[in-house]
Amino acid sequence: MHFGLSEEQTMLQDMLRRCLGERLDLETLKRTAGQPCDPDLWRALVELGVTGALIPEDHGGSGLGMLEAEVIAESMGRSVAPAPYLGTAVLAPLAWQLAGTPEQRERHLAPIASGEHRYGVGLTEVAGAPRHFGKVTLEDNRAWGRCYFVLDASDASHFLLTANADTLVVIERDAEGVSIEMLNDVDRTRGFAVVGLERTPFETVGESGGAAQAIDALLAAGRLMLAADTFGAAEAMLFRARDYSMERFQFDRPIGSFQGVKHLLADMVTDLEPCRSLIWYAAHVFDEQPAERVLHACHAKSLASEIGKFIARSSIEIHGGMGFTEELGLHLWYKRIEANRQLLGGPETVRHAAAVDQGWVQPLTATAT
Amino acid sequence: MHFGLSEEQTMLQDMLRRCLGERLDLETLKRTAGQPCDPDLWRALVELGVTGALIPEDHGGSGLGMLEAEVIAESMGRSVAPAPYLGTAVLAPLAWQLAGTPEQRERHLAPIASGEHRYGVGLTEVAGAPRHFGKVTLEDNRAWGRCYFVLDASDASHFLLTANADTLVVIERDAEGVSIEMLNDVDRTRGFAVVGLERTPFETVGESGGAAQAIDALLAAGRLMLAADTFGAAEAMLFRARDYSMERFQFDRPIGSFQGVKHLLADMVTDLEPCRSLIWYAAHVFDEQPAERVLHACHAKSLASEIGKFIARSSIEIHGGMGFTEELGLHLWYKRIEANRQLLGGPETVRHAAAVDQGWVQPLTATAT
Amino acid sequence: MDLSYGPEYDEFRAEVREFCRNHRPAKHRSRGIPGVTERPNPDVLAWQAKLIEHGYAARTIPKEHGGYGAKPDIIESRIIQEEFLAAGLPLGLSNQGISMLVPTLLEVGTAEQCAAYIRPTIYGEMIWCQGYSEPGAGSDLASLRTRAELDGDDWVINGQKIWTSSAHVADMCFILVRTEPEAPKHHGISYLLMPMDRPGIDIRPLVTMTGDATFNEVFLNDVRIPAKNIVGARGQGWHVANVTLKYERGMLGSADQGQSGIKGLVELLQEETVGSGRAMDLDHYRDRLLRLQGRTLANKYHGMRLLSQSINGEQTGTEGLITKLSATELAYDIYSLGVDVLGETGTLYNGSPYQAERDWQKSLLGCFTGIIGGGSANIQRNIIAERGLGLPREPQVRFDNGRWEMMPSASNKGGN
Amino acid sequence: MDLSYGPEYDEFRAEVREFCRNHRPAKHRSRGIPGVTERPNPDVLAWQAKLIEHGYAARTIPKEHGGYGAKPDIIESRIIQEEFLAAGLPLGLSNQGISMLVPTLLEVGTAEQCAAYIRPTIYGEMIWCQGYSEPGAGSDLASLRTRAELDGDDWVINGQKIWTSSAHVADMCFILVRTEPEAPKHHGISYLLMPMDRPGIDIRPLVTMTGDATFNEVFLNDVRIPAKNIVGARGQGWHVANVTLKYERGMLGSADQGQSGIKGLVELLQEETVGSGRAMDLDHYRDRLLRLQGRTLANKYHGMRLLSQSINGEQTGTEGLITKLSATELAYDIYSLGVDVLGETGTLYNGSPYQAERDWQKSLLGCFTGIIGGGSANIQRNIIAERGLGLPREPQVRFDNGRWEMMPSASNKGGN
Repeated sequence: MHFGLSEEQTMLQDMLRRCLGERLDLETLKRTAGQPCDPDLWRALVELGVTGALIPEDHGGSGLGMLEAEVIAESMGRSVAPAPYLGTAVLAPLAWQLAGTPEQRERHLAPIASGEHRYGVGLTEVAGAPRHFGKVTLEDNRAWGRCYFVLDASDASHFLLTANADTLVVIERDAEGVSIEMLNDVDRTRGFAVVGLERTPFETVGESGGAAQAIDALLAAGRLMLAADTFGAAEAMLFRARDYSMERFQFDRPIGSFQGVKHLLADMVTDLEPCRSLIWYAAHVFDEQPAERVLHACHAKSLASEIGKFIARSSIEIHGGMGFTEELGLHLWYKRIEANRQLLGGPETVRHAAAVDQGWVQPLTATAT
Repeated sequence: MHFGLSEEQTMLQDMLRRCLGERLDLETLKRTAGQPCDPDLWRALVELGVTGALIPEDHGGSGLGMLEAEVIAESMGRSVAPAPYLGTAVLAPLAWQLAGTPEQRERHLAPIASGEHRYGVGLTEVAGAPRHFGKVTLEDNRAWGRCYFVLDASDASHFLLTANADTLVVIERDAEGVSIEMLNDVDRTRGFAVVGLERTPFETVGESGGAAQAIDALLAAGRLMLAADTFGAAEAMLFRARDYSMERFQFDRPIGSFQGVKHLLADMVTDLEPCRSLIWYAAHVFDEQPAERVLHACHAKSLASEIGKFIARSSIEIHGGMGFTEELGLHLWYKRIEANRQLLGGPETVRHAAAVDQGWVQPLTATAT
Repeated sequence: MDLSYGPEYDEFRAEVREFCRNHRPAKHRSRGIPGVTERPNPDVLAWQAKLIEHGYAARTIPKEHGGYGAKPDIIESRIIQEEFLAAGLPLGLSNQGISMLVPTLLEVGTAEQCAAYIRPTIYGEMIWCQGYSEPGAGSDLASLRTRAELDGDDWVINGQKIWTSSAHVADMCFILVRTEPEAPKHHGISYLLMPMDRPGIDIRPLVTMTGDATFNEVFLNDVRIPAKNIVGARGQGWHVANVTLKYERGMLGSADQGQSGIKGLVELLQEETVGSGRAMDLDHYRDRLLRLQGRTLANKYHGMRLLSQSINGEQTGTEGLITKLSATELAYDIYSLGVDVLGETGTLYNGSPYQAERDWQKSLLGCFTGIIGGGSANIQRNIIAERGLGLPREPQVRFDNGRWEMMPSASNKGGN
Repeated sequence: MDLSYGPEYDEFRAEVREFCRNHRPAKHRSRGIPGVTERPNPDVLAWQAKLIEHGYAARTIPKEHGGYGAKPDIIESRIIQEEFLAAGLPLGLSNQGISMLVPTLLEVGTAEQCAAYIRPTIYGEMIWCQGYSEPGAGSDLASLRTRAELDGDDWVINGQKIWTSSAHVADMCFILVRTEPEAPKHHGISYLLMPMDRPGIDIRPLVTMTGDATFNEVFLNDVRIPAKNIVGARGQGWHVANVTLKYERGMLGSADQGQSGIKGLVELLQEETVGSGRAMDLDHYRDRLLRLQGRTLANKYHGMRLLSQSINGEQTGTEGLITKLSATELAYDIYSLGVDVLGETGTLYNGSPYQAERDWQKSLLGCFTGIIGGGSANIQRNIIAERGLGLPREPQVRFDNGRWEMMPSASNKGGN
């Protein structure tokens, strides 16, 4: 029995932490906030095999599993890395493998592994988000409509979108009738957009109407990766607060020697560690027990969002005034955690999805606006 | 402008605290838990005018208002007094005054003020309680059915019950077909019962079908009084924890000098004081702005229940192991707070009622079981 | 319980209402807060002068210093606020000079200082900033290190201040400096008045997580100011500062903020669609809203209780110490619900396309100023527990080189 | 990630399963916990003997002391648990003698002590109670005052113990007493073995808020026991006790409790009617249930992670310290929801008419034993912060007559 990361997975983690740590010092992060992904960083990640992790070896990847993807996502969050990891390296490869034809996999997976193709992904139609639902309709081999909150959109070469909740389509960025409106979100490390389509040619992933199960899996994968990203960011914030509480003296003693701060830090780590175990387990069953995917991804997202918010807020509070200046840069982690909380369904929404998955209640029926 | 208790109200408070404090030492409370009200205590309370507080002077009472009733309820909670205050001294007088005819008031109020009549009150049909709803039906001047969770039932001479949600009836304890089954509840200081009726003669309070508004007001009054009772009990528990934290030494210092305990006490009082203000205000508008009654009574009940639970639990925790022995008797306060939380609607139920009152949602329709 | 102000104030209220009907300031207003993030423009100055003339600003400042010279009366002040708010008229200027420096000068300043500074300050012509916090002196303000030495007729100031909110627009700074380095830390501090145009003052904006720069760092390098610019005696600065700190606590954490937050949430939950219904129809969102409404109402009535205590000259106990902690937590929870209800849209920010009308995310970020500013939550809890509940003070110990030592303080008393 | 125990354990599991199929204890069981609230009856003793014979109890206790003598193997122990639970069979006896005293004797006891006590203890014939806590020594256990003096060949014990859970059924007590009153507090304690039939022992039941008397107070008045009944050296009792405290932490706050609580809540929410629908259809109750389910799952997998660490001989860091805090809070929240969903029925108790099948209210009251027993939450937080996160230790100060003083301790170190 072994619960946790293997030696290889730990090596992958170390490698990524080193790579991201070297490239993403605070100054760089502050400078690049709000800009598209840095091409150098992306090249380095591609070289480390990040984009090929979930792609089989015969398509140019390394054939790893969801736990490795989790390790990568956690490292991304830990360094608040400005990179379109989720869309390109997780959701797109999964989509082609879960719903694509052999010919499509042959044609589309290798360019992802090599870093040539980058995917923005839009799942809002099925993610249960209030206010704006994307709706894409397909007619005469052309697509019309809008998709809101397309993730990792800023440098995408392709967009992977849901249509009618049971079909996945891929659209090239330069295709006819594509309009992209970038959104200004609180987390400036990744790019979200509203993608509009008008008479736009598309390619269906697999069969039209045949992707409902794949979409469920994509949503679960996305939620799980966001949980891991939040976890990594929260862990970083916890340990920054711990370190600061030992360095910062007030009243002639480190503030971490006051029980007020000490017990808060204890509560933070008491929340964090079981959450790590849950996320690992959720990644494990994603591959090994597909029937458990949705339940565990939803719970991982919910728990990580709740404790992430608590830890992010508490870390800033422990840092006192400096915590909410741009100087220390803590806000980058805080904002990433806040944004992850909302993406692909806030805590109440994913918990509702977990209840639906267990047959406790009916799904909320979504109506497009 | 004066927000708070008047001099007379403060005197009333002092008087009650003294009377209850003298009669209800810890030994007495422990000995009498689970027994009907002590007749000596009741006589003393009647002599202090507790039963006549809300009854007009020309019916033998002192014609006071809801803020005085609040002061009394708070004192009852503070001393976890085993007395049928709510049913006899608040709900029954209000019912006769809000819905009764002049002749009925003439006949029924004086015996309440004098302590001769004691009322058990059953409002579960309208209180939104799950699982068991009372249902009383009236036919040919006789009543049939059952009412669950009749408050202050153990020594009652009369029962005031709702029927069809729009009628109030009064039943004499010795009337034909009355059965009383005492319940064993966690708080043993007051008596709850299931009252069964079969072909039982009754007296309608006012007109049949004409008491819907009065019932709303009774429910609001009951909730407000339970909030006050919880508040008094919680305040007592907070100050016992404060005192204990200064006396109890561990590691050669009073435990109250550790921030862990100190900050918990600070959080307890930070919750408690605004709750006091809310309860006072709710009592004030009950008489002065009837349109605001329901909203404020519901919020008072909800907030007092939530902070009461937090304070009760924290006080026991601060007392360490002794906190959960019978020796210190803290459990009597804890259990009273727990029971009040559930009576006449738990926190979620009363908050829902507040939302209905503001027109935000529809009421849950109750079905009898 | 009597929630009216009494008939004796009816006339005064009528008078204020009359003023509000007949007067209106010039429309030219900007987005900044005059006297805090920008200098008041001529329209603001004219409105301020008119308010002082009628006694609706600087009401209790003596006439000799340019004020209206009325007796302090909390109810009158409250009525002015209520009527101006109801009429949608801006109240008089509110900045640290007016709310903190002026009361301090009136209490402990010299006649000369009062004469020189009060009038221009209340008229909005002289803007002040507060030089208290330092990078190493936050919660433990008395450990400040910026020092001033007398050199002939001048104080020479060296050091660094932080969180100086209006430094970039200010004419003057009331500043705490260490003048007696040998004295115990609370006894070596003096309170000086420093013109901001002196050489050696370097102001750098401090950007917060909202992206705004309302705060500054102020670097002081051999800044010379006249020796007479001291308020109170040498080494008495801590006591002088406490006169103003008292006023600052009243400014933060107003219970009213919650009311508009709840109103906003009610609208949001009624308008937002989740699935096929309104967010208001989902019990979990609505139940959170109702919990927040309950706390907001409690804080509102608690504010009335405190007002009543002030009016009636009653001593405020524990109940007065808790408002800041209570209000800042509440604001954080209110804005968090707003963001949650919006789902992904809740991440949008700063006028993004598709954003909700109200910037809930930015309001949430803004909460940290309240949570941390004016004393961290843990400092508040200490005050509540020690002053309010009478618990023992913290031991005065020092952690040095991995070992604990007793502070060489003469009075390591734990009582109050 | 490999959640299987590996094929090498298949045979062992088959063997245990086979045993479970073929054996069943006599049905005569009572409501108490054998060896804790009552003495084991003959059926329990017979079952225990059978389990030891097959190696399913006292598995790793050496053969010479009556055990089965197997090598410690966590997976084997786990498999035994799993199979017995699945088959609905009772596991071997679990009491403080078996879980705490026996490991201590094996580690630091004399050959004679091991020979005298281990065999009857594991067979359930000798019941032990733990004499640690005192009225004045709870969190600060080392401040205990019960003292023992050598008088000829006897220890003479005087003092009072509290929270002694099986004192009324016990044959023996492992007790901490102060034997060197002059030594620093951790160095003056000894660990003795006291027969409970000696004159001068007075046991009084301590009733808790649930109404049960599982605990006792034990008064000791000139109780004489043989001098040889000491484990470890004089003054080494604190270290000897820490051997057993280590085992106690593992006993409390099992992560599994939550699983059955969640199952009960799911049934409750599906069965209870609120208004015209099920409680499960009300988002606020259901959302609370889901939050609790998430935490419960996290604790469950966290338990697997810790198990895996033990199996693989990995050092457990912070993650091992948090389980108690996490599990006790969770249990409290789970039972609170059960009570809330029941509304007024939630107040019913102890088999009242109309009560729900499960006694949620009593379970809730029972949580306090877990919350407070075995170290208060604040003590747990200190341990997590200091040992887990490396934060400085508390200063060793003393509050005396309203003043703080440094403890005359030689090592007031704050580091770890």
